Amino acid sequence: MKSLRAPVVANAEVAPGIWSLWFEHPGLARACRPGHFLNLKPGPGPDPLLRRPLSVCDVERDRLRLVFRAPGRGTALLAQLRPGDELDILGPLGRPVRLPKRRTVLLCGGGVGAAPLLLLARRLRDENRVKVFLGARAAEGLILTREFSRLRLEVGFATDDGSHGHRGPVTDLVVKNVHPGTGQLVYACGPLAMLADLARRVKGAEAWGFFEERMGCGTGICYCCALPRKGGGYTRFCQEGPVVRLDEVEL
Amino acid sequence: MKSLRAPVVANAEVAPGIWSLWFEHPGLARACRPGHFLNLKPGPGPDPLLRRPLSVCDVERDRLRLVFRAPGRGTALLAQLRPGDELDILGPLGRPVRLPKRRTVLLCGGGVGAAPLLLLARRLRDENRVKVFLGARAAEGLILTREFSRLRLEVGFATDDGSHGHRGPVTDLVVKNVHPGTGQLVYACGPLAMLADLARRVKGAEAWGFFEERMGCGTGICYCCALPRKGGGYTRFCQEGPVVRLDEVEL
Amino acid sequence: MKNHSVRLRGVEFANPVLAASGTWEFGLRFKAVSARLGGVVTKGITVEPRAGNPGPRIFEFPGGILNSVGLENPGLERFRDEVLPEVAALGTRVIVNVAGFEPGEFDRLVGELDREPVAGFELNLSCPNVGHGGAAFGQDPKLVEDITRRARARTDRPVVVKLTANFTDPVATARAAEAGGADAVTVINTLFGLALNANGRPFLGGRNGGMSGPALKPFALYCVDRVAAAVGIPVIGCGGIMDGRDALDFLSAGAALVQVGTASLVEPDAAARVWTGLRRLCRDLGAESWADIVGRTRRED
Amino acid sequence: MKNHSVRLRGVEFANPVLAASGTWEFGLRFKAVSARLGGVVTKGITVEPRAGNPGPRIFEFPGGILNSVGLENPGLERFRDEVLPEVAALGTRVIVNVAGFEPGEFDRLVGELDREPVAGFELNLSCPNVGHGGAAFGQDPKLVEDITRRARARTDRPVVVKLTANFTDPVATARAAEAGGADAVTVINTLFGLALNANGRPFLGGRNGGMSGPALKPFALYCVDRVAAAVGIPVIGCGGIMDGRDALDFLSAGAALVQVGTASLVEPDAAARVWTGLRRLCRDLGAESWADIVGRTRRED
Ligand SMILES: Cc1cc2nc3c(=O)[nH]c(=O)nc-3n(C[C@H](O)[C@H](O)[C@H](O)COP(=O)(O)OP(=O)(O)OC[C@H]3O[C@@H](n4cnc5c(N)ncnc54)[C@H](O)[C@@H]3O)c2cc1C
Ligand SMILES: Cc1cc2nc3c(=O)[nH]c(=O)nc-3n(C[C@H](O)[C@H](O)[C@H](O)COP(=O)(O)OP(=O)(O)OC[C@H]3O[C@@H](n4cnc5c(N)ncnc54)[C@H](O)[C@@H]3O)c2cc1C
Ligand SMILES: Cc1cc2nc3c(=O)[nH]c(=O)nc-3n(C[C@H](O)[C@H](O)[C@H](O)COP(=O)(O)O)c2cc1C
Ligand SMILES: Cc1cc2nc3c(=O)[nH]c(=O)nc-3n(C[C@H](O)[C@H](O)[C@H](O)COP(=O)(O)O)c2cc1C
Ligand code: FES
Ligand code: FES
Repeated sequence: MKSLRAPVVANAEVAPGIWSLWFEHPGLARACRPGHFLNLKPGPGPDPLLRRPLSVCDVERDRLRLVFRAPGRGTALLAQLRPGDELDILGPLGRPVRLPKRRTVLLCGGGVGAAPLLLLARRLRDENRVKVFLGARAAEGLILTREFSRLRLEVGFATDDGSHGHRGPVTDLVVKNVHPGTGQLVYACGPLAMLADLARRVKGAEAWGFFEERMGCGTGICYCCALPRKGGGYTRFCQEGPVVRLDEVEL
Repeated sequence: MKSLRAPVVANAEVAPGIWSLWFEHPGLARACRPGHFLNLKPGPGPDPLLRRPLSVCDVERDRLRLVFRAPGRGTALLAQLRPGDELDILGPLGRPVRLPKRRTVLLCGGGVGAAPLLLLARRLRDENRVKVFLGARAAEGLILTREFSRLRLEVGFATDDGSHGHRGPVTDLVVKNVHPGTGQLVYACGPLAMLADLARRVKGAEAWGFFEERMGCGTGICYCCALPRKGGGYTRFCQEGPVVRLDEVEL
Repeated sequence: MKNHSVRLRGVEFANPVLAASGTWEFGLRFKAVSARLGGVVTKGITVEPRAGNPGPRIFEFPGGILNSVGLENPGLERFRDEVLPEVAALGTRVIVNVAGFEPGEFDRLVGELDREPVAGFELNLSCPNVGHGGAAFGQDPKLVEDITRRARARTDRPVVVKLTANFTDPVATARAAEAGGADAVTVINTLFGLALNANGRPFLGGRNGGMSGPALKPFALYCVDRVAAAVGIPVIGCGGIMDGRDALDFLSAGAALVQVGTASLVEPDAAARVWTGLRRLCRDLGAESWADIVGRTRRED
Repeated sequence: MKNHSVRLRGVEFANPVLAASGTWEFGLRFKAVSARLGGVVTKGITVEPRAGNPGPRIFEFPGGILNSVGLENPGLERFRDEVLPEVAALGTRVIVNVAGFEPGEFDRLVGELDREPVAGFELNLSCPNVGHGGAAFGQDPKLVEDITRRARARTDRPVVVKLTANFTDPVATARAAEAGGADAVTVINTLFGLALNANGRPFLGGRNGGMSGPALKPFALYCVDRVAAAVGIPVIGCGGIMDGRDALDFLSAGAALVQVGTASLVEPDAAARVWTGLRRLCRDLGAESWADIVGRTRRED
């Protein structure tokens, strides 16, 4: 597997501290499925050394979109990229979501966790009933709301401070919409605490989480990614995930 | 001493592999004298770790000019700077040249070594007779020729391949113009081999070299810069130089 | 150079670039890259399966990483029965990295795998010696010699001893490995390191980690230079090799082969690129055989 | 925190951040910065003047540098007569770093400088022991104890022993220093390293160099954590400290003071910034005294 080069088409801060980056790569645009992630070199040279994993947020013809927070040095460099700059990408990586048919699918995004759910929603909505729940600390942290609306799905919001939608955790909305025994599916992406909350509270639906924890290679060769598996041992979630059934891991 | 920030005004490749960068900093523009150098951080963060020393090539009102080759990682980053980007500068450093009066001064620049001689020529020419000799492998490597011409000095050229001016080392031109006992001064900047050649061949004139060897701090605190002194020991040339009398060091 | 191969105890490696243990799994993930290398060293195998350390298992610092994988591996049996058949089909020289927590585990692993289609063994002596207060085997020359000798007795294939430089002069342990009958020594394994969270607690799930990557290179090169001058068996250089020039430096310092570790985490084809780069550099140098390069740092000319 | 000072043998340092030896000359170049620090450690002083190594003396690698200055210094006499008067006027605590090539040189240096206005001494045991085949004093716990005891006998001011971790467990030498009467240990000095030219020859004029900078931090932090747990005297943390967070990490791991080295080569006010940053972090943590921070990595709560 060789790393790929692709030109940045646009990059802008879309919410406080959150960037949306479009780049062009026909091959990747064709290959990327919901659940795939890309591993990006933050800059040339040996520092920062490791690639940064980011989920594919959306695909439009030959272009792909990444939406990311910039908590550290590597993503800060990605945030500085301008149109015409080149990305150095390894991917697609991970195991894509197996897309269901004729189901009710609840999507739950916390903060920037909304990002990978957009592509998933897009690919699910024709053959499933999709409801999306987005949460954030305050209204300004809710992202991709317009994009989800354009998909003509049911979209619910939750904020910790009640500034938009339900006041409280976004998981409340999911729990309220779970109807046991109806074959519902839940896909969630967000902080570990949110996933743990869902794992505890969602009964009677198959719930999956997008895990965004530390990785080394992202390609399965280093064993540096480790989610504790129920019953012992660890899941190398860059290979078996990053989307993992919540009842299979210890949270 | 705090490092200074200054915006890049222009940056362009002026000869194959040689960049000319203008930046604006009124304070530095006032303070910098011929022989001063600046120590530039190639980028933010810990890699590359050390600053890169570059001589002040020219000053025009509030602006300063650097002219540099990009042999490695740090200067490659400097070469990529665009107008509006910020430089992180420590300086002025080193001991400026004590400017003579009413003398004949021969300036000898090998390759990019012409850079610091431009400011020196500008400051010398009103009160001295200045002759400039520039050398390079081939004509395309001769830099700053227009700038020197505008100063209305005698300018001579030498190239290894004879494509412009004298065929042979630029030091030939200097040697031809030395008249012992007339109080001439020679200032030279270029490869170590060129300085050594001058040191050997110039008899009867006081010859100085701009030394561009490895440094650590550039500020005198680390003892990582070391030119072997005649008679033993080393010259901490970031302090005692970077312009050092050629007969004081072992070349 | 007409012939790029290197031999250890008669086993021929097509070129001197190997994938380092723990950074290339079993060579199966990127088979085309494995096939271009001199060989691959497997993830460390222990007698019993090991789950490894809790996460996080990796920390990044300027120029390198710390890892605390904790030797997660399927154990001897599953490795032999489930992994090896696939590995054997790779068409690449496979060196099995074996690790133990008691001296007897090393020769047991070597003995049981000696019947399998593997090219040789690398003894990873960096694990704590459980019976002896936890210092690593590799820190005690006497233990190194003893473990090497016992492994030597169990196989006729190449036995490589991977040395640690943690608070230990690898010259002493390299000599011990040589005395014990090793065919080569790998210099070096990771260096101890600690990273903390903002709350002052260890960042890594395994508490301490092992340093690797370009930040390790000057130290690793120093170790190779010393060890190569001190022993008669080949040295396999390892630590921070990212490109052909790095590999050339290790050969110059006296290594006969090199291993590429951390670089493969960043670029899956890093080891193959190291080989391409090294070959080009040697061609530009006009080298006619590895002897022109290996050890030239100390050669008088 | 109301009181930021730290004491060693009764000598008070206004804050726990010192400039490291060899990276701050004698504190005279940037006096305003020196004045804001807890203290400065001088360039290593030897009995005889030393010209140092030929250039190049510095090499850069990802995350760090190698240096081979070779202890260039004016020697005891000129240091005492020409440098010290100016240094004494600095108004900062000045610790003199002393280095020797024979055991007797350390106590001689300490003895002769004990009459001068210096705050204390740091014994740099990383030089090769000329009489004993060239291994450094700091690699042999018995020599460490002996040299420390002899220095101790010559002064009532703080004696700090600067440890090497080169192929040596600093826990053993720290215990030896403690037994010899040291008031503190500095952990750690540079780590061996080698860099080569394209032609395979050593890049540095002094052949080998010493690694420092951020690349060293995880290893240095690991050493501090271990040493602090093993001895009762204060530990001075050193290695790759670039900002307040780095300093906080060393204090958490058990250091009572820290030294800033390589960072000052890049930013002359780096050490002062480390102190400003550390102070802010400790304020944000609500620490009321250094005891709230120092050693919290191992504290149960
Ligand atoms: C499969 C996957 C998909 C992801 N998708 C997205 C996304 O679409 N949008 C988004 O904003 N974030 C996403 N993340 C998280 C993102 O990778 C981290 O925020 C990012 O790596 C942090 O890098 P940094 O340089 O800012 O931080 P630094 O602190 O400089 O990073 C240091 C090291 O830690 C790693 N790291 C730090 N935080 C995380 C984290 N939360 N998860 C994984 N590694 C981390 C870095 O990759 C790097 O190796 C994803 C993570 C994974 C594993
Ligand atoms: C006082 C002084 C003034 C200088 N003025 C100029 C100038 O005006 N124009 C110009 O083109 N060059 C000048 N140089 C040389 C310039 O500093 C180097 O070319 C530059 O540092 C190389 O950095 P790099 O990142 O390209 O190389 P790298 O190989 O990445 O550098 C690695 C390390 O070596 C140092 N280094 C490498 N080559 C040199 C060198 N020749 N001299 C000093 N340090 C070196 C770097 O500073 C860095 O610390 C000057 C040097 C000095 C000491
Ligand atoms: C994630 C990871 C896992 C490793 N696992 C092993 C192992 O199982 N056995 C072993 O001998 N070395 C192991 N190592 C050490 C490497 O083989 C190599 O010696 C070290 O990383 C230095 O080389 P590098 O700088 O090229 O990575 C591991 C290194 C890393 C980074
Ligand atoms: C250029 C240079 C010179 C040094 N000289 C000395 C010295 O004379 N005595 C000494 O004990 N340590 C010396 N050191 C080691 C530093 O004091 C410090 O222990 C080491 O650099 C690690 O810290 P750092 O990573 O903050 O630089 C020197 C380090 C450098 C970089
Ligand atoms: S990150 Fe390397 S195996 Fe998953
Ligand atoms: S470069 Fe540090 S003293 Fe000259």
